[in-house]
Amino acid sequence: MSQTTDLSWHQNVEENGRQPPLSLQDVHVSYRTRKGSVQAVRGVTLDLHAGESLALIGESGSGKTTLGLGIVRLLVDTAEVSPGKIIYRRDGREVDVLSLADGPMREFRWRDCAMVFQSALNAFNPVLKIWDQVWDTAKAHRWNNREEVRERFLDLLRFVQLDPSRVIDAYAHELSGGMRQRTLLAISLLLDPQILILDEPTTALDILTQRTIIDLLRKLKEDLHFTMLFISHDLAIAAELADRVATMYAGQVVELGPVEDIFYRPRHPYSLGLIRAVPTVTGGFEELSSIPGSPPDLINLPTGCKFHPRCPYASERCSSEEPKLERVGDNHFAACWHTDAVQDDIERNGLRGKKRS
Amino acid sequence: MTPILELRNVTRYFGSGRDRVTAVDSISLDIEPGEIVCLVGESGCGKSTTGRMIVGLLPPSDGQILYQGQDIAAMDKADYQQYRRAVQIIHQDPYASLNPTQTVRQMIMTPLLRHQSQRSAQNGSGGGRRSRRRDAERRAAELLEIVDLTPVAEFLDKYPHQLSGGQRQRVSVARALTVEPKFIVADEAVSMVDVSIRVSLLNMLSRLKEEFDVTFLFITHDLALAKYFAWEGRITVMYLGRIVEEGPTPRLITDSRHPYTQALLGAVPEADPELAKKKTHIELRSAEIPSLLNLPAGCTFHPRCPYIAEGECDTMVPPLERISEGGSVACPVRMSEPTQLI
Amino acid sequence: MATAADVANVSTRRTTSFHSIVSAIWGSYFFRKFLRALATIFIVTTIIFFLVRLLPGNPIEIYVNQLVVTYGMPVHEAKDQAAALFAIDLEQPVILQYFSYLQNLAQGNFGQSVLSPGTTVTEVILRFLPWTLFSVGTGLLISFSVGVLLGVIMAYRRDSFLDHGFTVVSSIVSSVPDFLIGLLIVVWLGVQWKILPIAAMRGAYSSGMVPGLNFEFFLDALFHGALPISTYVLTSIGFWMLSMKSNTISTLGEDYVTIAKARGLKEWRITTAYVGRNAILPLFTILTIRIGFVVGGSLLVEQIFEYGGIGRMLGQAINQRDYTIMQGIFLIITFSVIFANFFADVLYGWLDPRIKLQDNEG
Amino acid sequence: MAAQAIAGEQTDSILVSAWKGFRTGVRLLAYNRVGFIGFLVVIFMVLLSYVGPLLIELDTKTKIDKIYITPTIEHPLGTDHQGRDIWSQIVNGGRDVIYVAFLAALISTVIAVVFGTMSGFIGGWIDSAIMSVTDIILTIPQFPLLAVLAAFISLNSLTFLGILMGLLNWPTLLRALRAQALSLKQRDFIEAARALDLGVWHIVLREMVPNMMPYIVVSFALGMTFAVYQQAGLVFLGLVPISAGNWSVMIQLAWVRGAIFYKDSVWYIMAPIVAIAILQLSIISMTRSLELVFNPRLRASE
Repeated sequence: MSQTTDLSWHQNVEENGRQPPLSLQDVHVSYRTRKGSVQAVRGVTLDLHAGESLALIGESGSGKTTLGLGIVRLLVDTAEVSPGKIIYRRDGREVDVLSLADGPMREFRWRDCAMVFQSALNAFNPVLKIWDQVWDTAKAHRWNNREEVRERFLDLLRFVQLDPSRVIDAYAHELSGGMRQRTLLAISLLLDPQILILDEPTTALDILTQRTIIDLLRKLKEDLHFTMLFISHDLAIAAELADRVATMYAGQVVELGPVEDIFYRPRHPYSLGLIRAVPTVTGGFEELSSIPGSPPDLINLPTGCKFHPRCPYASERCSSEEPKLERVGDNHFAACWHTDAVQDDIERNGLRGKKRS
Repeated sequence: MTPILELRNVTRYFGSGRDRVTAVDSISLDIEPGEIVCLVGESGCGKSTTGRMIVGLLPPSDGQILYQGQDIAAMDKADYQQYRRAVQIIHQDPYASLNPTQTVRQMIMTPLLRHQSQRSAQNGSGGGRRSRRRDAERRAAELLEIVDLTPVAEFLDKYPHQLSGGQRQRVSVARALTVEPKFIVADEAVSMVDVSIRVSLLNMLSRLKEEFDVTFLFITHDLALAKYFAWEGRITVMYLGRIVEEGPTPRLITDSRHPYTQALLGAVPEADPELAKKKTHIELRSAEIPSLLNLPAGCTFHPRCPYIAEGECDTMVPPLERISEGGSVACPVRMSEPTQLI
Repeated sequence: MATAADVANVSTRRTTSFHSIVSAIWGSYFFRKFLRALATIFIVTTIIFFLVRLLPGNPIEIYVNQLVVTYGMPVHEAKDQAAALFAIDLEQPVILQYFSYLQNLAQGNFGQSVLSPGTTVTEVILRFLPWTLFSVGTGLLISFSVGVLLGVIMAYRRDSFLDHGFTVVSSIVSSVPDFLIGLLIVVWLGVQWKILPIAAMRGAYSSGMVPGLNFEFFLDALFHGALPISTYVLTSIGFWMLSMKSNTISTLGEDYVTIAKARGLKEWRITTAYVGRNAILPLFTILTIRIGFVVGGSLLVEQIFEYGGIGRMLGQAINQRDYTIMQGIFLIITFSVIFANFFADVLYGWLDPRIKLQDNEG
Repeated sequence: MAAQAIAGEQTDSILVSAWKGFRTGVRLLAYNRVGFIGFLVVIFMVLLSYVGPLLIELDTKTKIDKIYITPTIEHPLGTDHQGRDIWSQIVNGGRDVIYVAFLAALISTVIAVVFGTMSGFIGGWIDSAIMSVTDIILTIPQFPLLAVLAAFISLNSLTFLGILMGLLNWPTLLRALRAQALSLKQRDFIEAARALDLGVWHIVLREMVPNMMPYIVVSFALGMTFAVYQQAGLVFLGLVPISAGNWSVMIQLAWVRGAIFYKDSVWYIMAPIVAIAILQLSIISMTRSLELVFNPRLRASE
């Protein structure tokens, strides 16, 4: 596709290769509520490397969405991000996003770090045409050449396989859910951001629409080497699109590694539990099992390892001492006292459940 | 054996005049007692409307629904009541399906007491109000145990907002069981529940099928779930109000014939990186689903179908025809072509 | 692989039918609103006619009796006179009277004053209605725009001193009936503290002024209208403030506002085009209901300030039991409310691009 | 074993559970400070108007030497143009106001609840019919209508006045309640109740109405404030020939007799205005707490 080659204006992996464009250092986020402080994110340290796609997976309440919104500082007023640092690097300069003043923060958003949200259904101002919202975005970043912006946006719409004439002067309610999500994706590329955060980009879409979005994202990843952070509760999105995966549980990253390691050699019982709980379409019938219990109360977290009340390998140590992320392989880390037991389990019983034909 | 439930050319419209939408277009379906049938399709395909018509929450605009061989529209009051209770529904949204003003105890006891008194009135056996209440209490406790809400005493006096999504769905199931249903429509019953506990809900439902001889119609958009839940049953695929393919689950998953089914199967993201890379997808001619207000002529899938036979697909509504491998397909063009997904 | 051309092909076909549907509904939306307004006018007219004719103690009979008993007029003559006043023919059956009444109404003939025969109701209306429209309209306009503005500020400065202060003051002011606010103005500003020349402010304009389109007259009208207008503003502004505040707060929680922030838009643009515009939309439907309240309130408020509007005339007519004037003025007040509602509805349909479709669904 | 556990829970007698409910109610009432103060003031006003007259007799004696005196210990709010005690008039003048407002609000709320729920729940042509009538009545300015009606029919009984206002004031409330019923009807738990064949009465009374309670009580309170406004207005226009002491009548007399233009009469004119204002304000404030008390989620969580 010829029009895709000029989509990325300054994406140069070599140049930025040394240093990850985004580093989270011991990030904590808590919400004040009447019942107490909700500890949504507790000490996340992660690097997002240039040109890679990293998936944050976890269930509701694991803190993944809070973390995503925290990076662009769009959390509600009751949220507090501290302690911790969010370091952003571009062209050799380095800033802590959390300490940016309002003006620079506003510029950081979308130009450096754009975000595609889960609920594309409600992503657009219902009383403004799509084009007005695109033009708003460009103007806010001092890009005042109307013709240029329009040309660029038309290119992007073609890239996401939408009919530009149909979309550009439409109101959001005139577009289907899939079209809105693709439009939002097109707008997210408008300023050629260095980082793209995608929060549940395919949730609530139909399967065939999901597939077109996944294929588009794969094109962004493979052809254009966009640096992307996926946030999803859906393991399949990670399997389809990620280079690396971070599993989150109760506000912490409990396992981090290349996608094959996480899916075929998980070392954290929670990652293994998730894999064993999710069915695949292709292949024969496999016995599945779910993780017992329910996610923890974020106001009154369990002591020690937060997963121990639901963990089949839990020992006394787990209820008193909290494990840290430790290296369990090349670039593969897990926060568990019993990584060996997990490994044994997989060797003995196989990764997934029994097969039936 | 008479099917427990039979749909004959059931059609449902919404709206009128120019705004009329055909949500379900003349579908026929037989479900045998003890069977598990999955109704699969994307949003707007009419699967939920079908489910609600089966439960009697929505009358069909045309066609008949038969329960144990009897047309529900022609039933007398007693039969209709019996049918009404025999067919129950589990809703999708665990936050909307329970009344926030009632405790679990109230939600389960109300139908128990109401229908128990009617039963005993029929049998002529009375029993005091008190003993009836005690019976109902005992039954309520049993039901909660059946759906794994134990220890029971801990859950009885809880309000819905004090329960997790999974627990709420269990209460919904227990509530449906109060009337000893023969047939349960599970409308996306697990899709809003966390991934890690979905399977235990599904396993619980499968157990009900074994223990209580309940027949299931499982409505879902997720083919992987359908495959898991109905491996020994059947899958029926709907597209824009019509059934396009149905058959025994293993056949439908491994050897689907309708291009739409194939597109769906290929499109499902797989939670396995290698599988995800290897899998082939059918490329559709259009990514957009047509509007229900303005359905294409002929096969409704033809504007998107890569195998379109001009002059045929865009004029004739393809009939659902049996195939020797099991089930039936509504695509004369492709029905004899086996598929390979990997 | 779906090429752009295919997509375009499919979607243009959809677009044309889509547009034709939208335009058809666009047409019918106003048409239906207009029909509904007409129907309402018709029904209200009918109700009032039959109330006057059929209720026990119907005013026409009373009037006829009075003429016969007090002045010894022959029944026939008395009936003729009553018929002239009420602009109907009393010799006809009631249902035919009703039609001739409608016919007269359509020609602008509301009959004549019972107490001062010779003065037509239409004259009275034409003389006094403009002043009520002027004062009520100005009051509503000011309270709506200022209230909306303050509401947005309160939402943005939630829980600040300003927010609490405005909330307390506006709840107090809006819980006091409007005519009592008027009374308080007269008592305190006029009588106790003598800040305002209450007596000089009576009427719709100063005697000696010639009504006309000039600045001097406008200032004079404003001077006389100032007190009723202030009363309307005071009593309705709290409602707009609190509604706008809660709408703004809920709009601030919408995804598209979060996304507008994520796109790096300037705060001002978000506040006006994303938050403000969407938060104000539902208020237009409420406006249609509130117009009726304010116009109804003019009946009492105009008494207090002795303002020369239609409300005061209605009050007088009620007191003197001048039935034709009562009936005519009441109808006119209702008509103007219905017209204002229609206008507010149209405005809403024009401001909200979704309305054409929503109307279709609802 | 489980059954025993249940039986054990059943020991609460009706009295105990009523007491528990009452305690929960009070706690929720006190949750919102403004609302709670409003609630207390409403109670005070009701007591003042219904118990007060037993203690303080209405002063009807004309005392030429005591016209328009400022407050003293003997006359806490001063005296009127005939030297009668204003405080006694205030104490004795609330009963009618509250009675009529209560009656009117009761009638309009009942109409609104019954027809609003029906309209929303049944839908179809019944809904269209009810809503057409409602929309039409809503466009007629209610106070002028009431005034014109009052001029045609002479209103000489308070009860009749209350009923008339009740019959006219329901449209706004009905609309709000219908919207509630509509959204509730589509909730899955109502469908589940239908599937369980629990009957229409059970569904409306046990499933829907408890969820609508916050709106119903707020509607009732707002209905009372409408009615207070309207009756004060009608009395002010001289359309309700009620002579007994009544806050609205006090205002009307002050107006008709020109008392408001006397510098000395400020206590006389202010007392009933303030009384009405306090009543309105406290009713409106009280709704904040009532909303909480009847909010199913908050109530249930206690």
